[in-house]
Amino acid sequence: MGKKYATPLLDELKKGAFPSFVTEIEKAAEKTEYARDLLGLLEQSYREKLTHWKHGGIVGVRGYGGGVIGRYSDLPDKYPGVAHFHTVRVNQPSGFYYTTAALREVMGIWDKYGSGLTNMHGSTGDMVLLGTNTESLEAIFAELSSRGWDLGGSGSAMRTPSCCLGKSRCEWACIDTMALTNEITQHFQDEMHRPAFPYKFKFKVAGCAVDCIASIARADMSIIGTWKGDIGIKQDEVANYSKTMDIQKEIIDMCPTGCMTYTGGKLSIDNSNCNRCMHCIAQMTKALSPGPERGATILLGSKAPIVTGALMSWVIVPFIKLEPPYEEFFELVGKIWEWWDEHGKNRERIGELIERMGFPTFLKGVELTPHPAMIKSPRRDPFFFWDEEDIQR
Amino acid sequence: MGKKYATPLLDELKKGAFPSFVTEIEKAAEKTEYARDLLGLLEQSYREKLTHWKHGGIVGVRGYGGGVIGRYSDLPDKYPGVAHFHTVRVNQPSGFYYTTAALREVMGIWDKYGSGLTNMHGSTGDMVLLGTNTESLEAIFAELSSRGWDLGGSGSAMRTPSCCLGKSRCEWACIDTMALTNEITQHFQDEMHRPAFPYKFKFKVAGCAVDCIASIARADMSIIGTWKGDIGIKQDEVANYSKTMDIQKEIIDMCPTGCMTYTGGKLSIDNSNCNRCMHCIAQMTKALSPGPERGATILLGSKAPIVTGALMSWVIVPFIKLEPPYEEFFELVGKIWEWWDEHGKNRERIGELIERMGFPTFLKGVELTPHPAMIKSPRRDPFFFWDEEDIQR
Amino acid sequence: MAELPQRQTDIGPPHYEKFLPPVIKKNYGQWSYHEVLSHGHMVHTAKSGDKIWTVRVASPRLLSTTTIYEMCDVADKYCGGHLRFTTRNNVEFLVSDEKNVTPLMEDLKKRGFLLGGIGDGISNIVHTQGWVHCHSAATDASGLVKAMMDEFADYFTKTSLPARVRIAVACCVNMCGAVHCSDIALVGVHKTPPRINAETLKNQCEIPSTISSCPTTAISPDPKTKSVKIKLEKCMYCGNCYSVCPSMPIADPVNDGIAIVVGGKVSNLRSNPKFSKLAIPWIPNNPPRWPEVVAAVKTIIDTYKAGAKKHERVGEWVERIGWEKFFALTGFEFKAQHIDNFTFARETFRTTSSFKW
Amino acid sequence: MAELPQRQTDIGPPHYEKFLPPVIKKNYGQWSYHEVLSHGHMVHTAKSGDKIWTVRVASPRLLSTTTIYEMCDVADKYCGGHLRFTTRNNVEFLVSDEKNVTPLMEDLKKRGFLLGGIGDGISNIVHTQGWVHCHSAATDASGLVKAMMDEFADYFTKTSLPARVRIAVACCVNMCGAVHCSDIALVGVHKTPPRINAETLKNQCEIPSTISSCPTTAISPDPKTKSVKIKLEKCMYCGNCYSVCPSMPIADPVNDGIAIVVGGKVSNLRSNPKFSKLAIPWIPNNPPRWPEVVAAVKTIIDTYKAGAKKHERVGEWVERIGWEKFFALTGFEFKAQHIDNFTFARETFRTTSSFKW
Ligand code: SRM
Ligand code: SRM
Ligand code: SRM
Ligand code: SRM
Ligand code: SF4
Ligand code: SF4
Ligand code: SF4
Ligand code: SF4
Ligand code: SF4
Ligand code: SF4
Ligand code: SF4
Ligand code: SF4
Repeated sequence: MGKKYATPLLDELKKGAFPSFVTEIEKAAEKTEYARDLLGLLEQSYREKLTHWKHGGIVGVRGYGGGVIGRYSDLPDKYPGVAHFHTVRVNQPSGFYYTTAALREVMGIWDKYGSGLTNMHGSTGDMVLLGTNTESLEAIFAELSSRGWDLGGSGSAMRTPSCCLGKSRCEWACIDTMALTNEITQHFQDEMHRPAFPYKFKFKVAGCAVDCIASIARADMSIIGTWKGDIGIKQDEVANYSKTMDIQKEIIDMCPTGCMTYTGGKLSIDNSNCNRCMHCIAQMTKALSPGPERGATILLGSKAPIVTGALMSWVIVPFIKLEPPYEEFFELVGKIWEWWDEHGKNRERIGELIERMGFPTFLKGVELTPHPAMIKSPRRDPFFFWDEEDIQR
Repeated sequence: MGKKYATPLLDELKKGAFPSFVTEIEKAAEKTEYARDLLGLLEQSYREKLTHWKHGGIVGVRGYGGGVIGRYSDLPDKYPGVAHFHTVRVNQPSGFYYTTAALREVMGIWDKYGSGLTNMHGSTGDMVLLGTNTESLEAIFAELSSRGWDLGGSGSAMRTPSCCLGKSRCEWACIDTMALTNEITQHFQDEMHRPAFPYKFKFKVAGCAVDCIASIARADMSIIGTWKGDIGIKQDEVANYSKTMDIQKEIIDMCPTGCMTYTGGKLSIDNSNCNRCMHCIAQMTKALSPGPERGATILLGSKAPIVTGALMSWVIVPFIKLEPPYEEFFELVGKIWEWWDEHGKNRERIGELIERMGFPTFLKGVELTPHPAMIKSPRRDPFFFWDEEDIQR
Repeated sequence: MAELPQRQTDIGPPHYEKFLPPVIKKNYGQWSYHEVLSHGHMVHTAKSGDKIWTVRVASPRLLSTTTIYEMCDVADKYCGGHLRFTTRNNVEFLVSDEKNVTPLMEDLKKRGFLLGGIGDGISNIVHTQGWVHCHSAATDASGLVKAMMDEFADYFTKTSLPARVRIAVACCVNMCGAVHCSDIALVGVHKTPPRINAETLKNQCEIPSTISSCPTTAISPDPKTKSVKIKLEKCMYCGNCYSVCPSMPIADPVNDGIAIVVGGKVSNLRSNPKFSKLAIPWIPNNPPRWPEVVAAVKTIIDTYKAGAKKHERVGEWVERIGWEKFFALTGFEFKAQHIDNFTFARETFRTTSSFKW
Repeated sequence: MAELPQRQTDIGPPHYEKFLPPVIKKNYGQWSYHEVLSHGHMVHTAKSGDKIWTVRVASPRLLSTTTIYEMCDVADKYCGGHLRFTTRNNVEFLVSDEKNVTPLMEDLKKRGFLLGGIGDGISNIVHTQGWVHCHSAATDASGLVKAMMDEFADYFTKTSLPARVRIAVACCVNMCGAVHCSDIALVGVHKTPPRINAETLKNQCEIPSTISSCPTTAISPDPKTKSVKIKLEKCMYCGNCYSVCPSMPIADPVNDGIAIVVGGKVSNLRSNPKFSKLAIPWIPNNPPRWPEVVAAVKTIIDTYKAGAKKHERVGEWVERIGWEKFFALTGFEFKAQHIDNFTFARETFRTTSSFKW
């Protein structure tokens, strides 16, 4: 199929070393009218420096309140192929592993009903199938779900949880991130598909403090693997590293707590002062390994800057063992959602609510015990509340 | 004179190594009824764990709106000596230096009209003459002022400026703190004596970053001496210090910017990376001295925690030469007060106002140029304002 | 259209175990160490002695099914039909048999795939929809990413930096990318307030929620037009009102542009996770290649590379030298916009006389 | 009463030059270095070679004229009639002639003055009025200071600490001392809301300014009584309403007490000035010697002394080891009150998984 529109600006973006999204759209344009017209519309955006998408309307599949982002062009007559251009969020498997068979199956469905364009993956983690019309949605869902695929989250709901690959290929994983992520996803199917929260709620699970899933910045609940006990040390491997690495400079001097020493070719760690930052382990993976008692820290609250400024998640549970059936964990999530449901305003994320109501109030509300790990430093101004039982009458 | 009241609790506080304020009150009680009844009242406070002072009424001297803190006991019948117990704030000389003649003169007046009790000095810096009655105020003022003394500030006015002793006895003073403080005090006599500001305004002047007057925590305007150019080094004195001090550990490793080295017995400083914290100079005063071009950093805004939390002053002028007649300085103060006057609410300190209106707005209002020294780090959330001239129409 | 198969609901995604290569299933949780062999490949060794090689290639993230099929073909040939995507949208080919590694890498290169992204360099840019799909976009995302990654491709494929440099792009301040905690990030920003279409607003928008959407309380009811009005000097162009009410479009082709923030991170290594901070408040949108933006990012990377210690992330380097030095070294102009006047402004003011000339 | 002399106004304080010892006038701005000879005395040497010895003694700050006359007598005898007070309310005798130094120190000791306060130890406690003079006081200041300084007198006179430990006392949260940036500080706090005297309030207080004085908007008009009412659960007992309106007394003998904050500083040496942070939210008022308070401060000082490096201030030490360790080492209970819920709360939350067990 030849070119439907001249795209001199986009053509510039086919040049260069990095793979080109324009080339990708062109490949799809060989198959679908969606992609052909997308090229035209996008070229116009490039020319005018303006988006040509309208505010999305609500579209979806029967029985679900989310999983599809409605999208309409504001130039439907000029580019009829993208008059509708809805996104289908397909819940990815934990860890983003695929067999080629499975991938081909999903792509086949998408070639049949959609634009032939995808995002692998969306920022939240979904397989994002990019561009179809309202009529095709039910068909796509039937084809997908009959083959074992389901939609991810959107709207004021639990969003698709995601994780780093954890124990599947990483020596540092302190928890089974993929198992937990799958468990959370399955456990809360209703909360994901039928938006009933004050606003969105995201989970991200990292196997260790390296946080390869950016959980601390992008998840209302961030679960980060960690340990108790002493870091494992193999002195012979330390000796090997000393041949290629300036251990004093790269490890000892960069340890944030200054709890390491390297003297007489022997590495020692004062584990009681280690904050488990992972720096030394990451640089000397053959020599050092996380301590023996494994679990996770749970942090709450991160989100993008709208409205009161970006948040990072903060510690609410310093240490929790995370093993099936994860009862304690699910109970906690339940309490948090209940408290949010009771007090949260419309479009108020959990982190913003806690900030508004006060962290101590939240802790009381969900029955967690105050712990110094929850704060970087105590309050500075001597204004604090007391309960009736603290007062002498 | 014998004891008027039994004071078993206060008597406990006459024991011990440190000089006792109770002993001081007792000494005054040998001379004045004020002090005698203060002992009784205070003993009752100690017994009941309760203050017995009423909310102060407004008292003062003719033509002044400040300088006296009115104070009445809530037990005037029981302790008539302290029915009135007003404080007279006498403006101290810069640097708190006195001749014995001058001190005796002031104390003599105080013995004549007051309690014989003082605070040398109040937290703001005044000589605080503690306890007299309303009738005596005019007499006290006449006696003091005829001998060259004046009252300090109180109320919504400029408060008594104060300073470290600076060049008078300190080798590190980069500005003449006592001269400047005296100059400010004289320049703004009207602003000090006739409250017309939204709230109080305090100046404190420190000769260097050691800040022996705590200016950064306790002055609406904090003036801190500093320098440009290279720290002076006397290598022979460095060598002397090396005999009694672990230079690597105590100096090099503690330099916050890591800009110092000590190799082969020679100390070097990468001055372009020095932040002039004063640590090295303070520890090796014979070997090191502030750089050649002297001036000050001006910071604004500190105050106690009521109402939105404690503030420390922040940089508004990274560097200013402070030499008589201080024109640029007084012009700046004028602009700041004008802006405060225009925008400040009642009981709103300058720091709180800037926070409410925005630091960039303040800078524009007082015609200061934004400079990276004003901030620890740039803003994180991408929400910022533009002016009409920044917009293309 | 043929009869549709029977739909199911609430089944969730397929279980990941179905997709794991056998060597991973066998050594799950039993990995011992890894070795980075090049920016394009690495090997993980299990306690059992088993190994898995990973070969990573770049992806524009916006992928056609055509390309995905091609990737599947490659994975079938060398990887027993196994591949995965990374959290930064690269593609990983998982090899269980060492002898397949080199042929795989050769084949990928021949097909034009770009190998890289592992270790201390610049991996793929996390980004969002932009003009390709979002109504909210103040700039495009994919085009910016392409322009930058072309410039920095060597840092993806072969040249190392002191540490990982994570770049992100978000096409508006909703920041669907990890912009707020990235080493370097671009975010599409507006510079002019929304324009109110009073006619459509009445029907399209709920007035109370429109008003309450504004973080600066710039919006108030306008009884005259039965719509709303904006106190212009209060508006910080965040576009949140437009998210809630389509009758308040804020896009402005001439004044929309790109802000650059730097120094964020999410890892806990050495220093705590950090927010990115504003380096440049506005650069004009200049598609298709945004040369001014690319040049500015290059300046940051060059300055960082020249100044940072090994293992030091961008934010760690900047905090060590101080922001005043960052501005001096990059030559970026310091403007009123850099000074915070939002929620936590006060905490960013310099409450010390210690700073560098 | 005799005729009064002619009053003058707006003359300001006497010029300081009139009060400077001759050696200071001569070497003004020309000092070269100083040497600390003991906690009680030091010598400054000018470029000219001239020297001035300083002998420092403690003062309770609350001084009778009697004691001041005695100090004057001493200064006349050894110091040519020159003395000064320090910014922490100690008294300094300024000696130009070396041979007067020892006799002066002997004489001072004989008279019962306490020599000390110089160098790395505990100098005088900056403090406020308390029950001696203030209507706002939740505790006494002078008594607390006396009780503490008796306990720590050795650190004033002879025993060194890793660095200066600056202690302050404020009798209420107005904090007229330098409490908010002190190594260790005590502040008198309330624990119960103010009680409204509706009868007197009508006349004594301006209702709008009373309402607006409340930082937590706990106060609202009460039309029934023509007075105000307080939403009790919103009140954080700051007493600001009482500052503005005497009909809302907040003092409560049983529940008033002392909070201890630690880790602040104002100097810029090494680290930036720091705010003090809450260590213990409440200890009962137990005059005349507040043993629980003194014991808690002793715990802090002992723990600091045992753990800090040379030159490390309390706040620098705590930040190096982490607050979680501070609580572990001191044994102080960590309570909900330690967690900030005021203006900048969010910035104090632990946004990292790195902390110590
Ligand atoms: C598709 C996706 C971007 C992408 O290209 O990957 C996306 C796209 C949109 N996001 Fe997002 N967000 C996406 C991940 C994120 C993330 C990142 C994450 O989840 O890790 C964030 C930042 C983290 C967070 O949740 O705060 C994010 C923060 C937002 C916000 C700001 C929310 C806030 O509380 O600050 C909005 C605005 C809103 O909700 O109204 C938003 C809204 C939107 C909307 C729905 C626009 C709107 O206002 O209606 C976008 C639809 C674009 C379109 O046309 O397809 N999106 N959004 C991501 C979801 C794909 C997926 O399911 O995998
Ligand atoms: C006497 C003195 C305390 C002392 O024992 O030294 C003092 C005493 C009072 N201060 Fe103060 N303040 C004194 C220095 C301070 C300081 C320290 C300083 O100036 O360096 C501060 C903290 C810094 C600051 O300004 O923020 C201070 C912050 C306050 C505040 C809180 C103001 C705020 O904006 O946060 C108040 C409350 C008020 O203004 O209503 C206050 C109010 C008061 C009042 C007037 C009580 C009142 O509400 O009416 C006290 C009168 C006590 C009495 O009966 O004598 N005082 N006050 C100090 C003045 C002596 C002098 O002139 O030298
Ligand atoms: C594959 C992936 C996880 C996944 O589930 O997909 C992954 C995998 C590994 N990461 Fe990562 N990281 C991955 C995203 C991340 C992220 C998240 C992100 O970028 O959004 C981070 C946090 C970045 C940040 O702080 O902003 C991340 C920060 C690290 C670090 C810490 C770097 C630092 O100094 O701060 C290490 C440790 C190291 O190797 O030095 C690390 C190390 C590793 C190791 C070596 C872990 C291991 O032992 O296997 C893995 C391979 C090395 C590599 O890729 O260079 N990985 N890694 C992600 C690959 C993304 C990509 O395509 O580039
Ligand atoms: C006399 C006095 C100034 C005055 O105008 O009255 C003064 C005088 C000196 N100070 Fe100071 N400082 C004085 C209050 C302060 C204050 C303010 C305060 O405490 O409220 C501070 C800030 C404390 C803080 O950060 O919280 C202060 C922090 C220092 C420091 C820095 C300590 C640090 O490591 O942070 C030094 C440097 C040093 O000697 O190590 C210093 C050094 C000095 C030197 C050595 C300066 C010199 O070369 O002459 C002076 C004599 C040493 C001494 O007293 O130990 N002085 N010094 C003040 C004596 C107060 C007292 O009676 O104890
Ligand atoms: S977060 Fe930790 S466990 Fe997960 S992939 Fe990264 S390094 Fe491995
Ligand atoms: S994990 Fe971090 S804190 Fe602990 S020893 Fe290693 S480098 Fe130090
Ligand atoms: S602030 Fe500086 S100049 Fe002033 S006394 Fe202290 S050390 Fe000397
Ligand atoms: S003044 Fe401070 S920053 Fe500068 S060289 Fe000395 S110790 Fe280092
Ligand atoms: S960042 Fe903004 S423009 Fe980009 S996808 Fe998200 S909501 Fe749309
Ligand atoms: S763009 Fe943001 S600040 Fe401006 S009116 Fe809309 S919501 Fe308010
Ligand atoms: S701190 Fe409070 S009680 Fe003490 S003097 Fe100041 S205002 Fe009065
Ligand atoms: S004590 Fe403070 S918080 Fe309580 S009502 Fe009064 S002003 Fe408000």
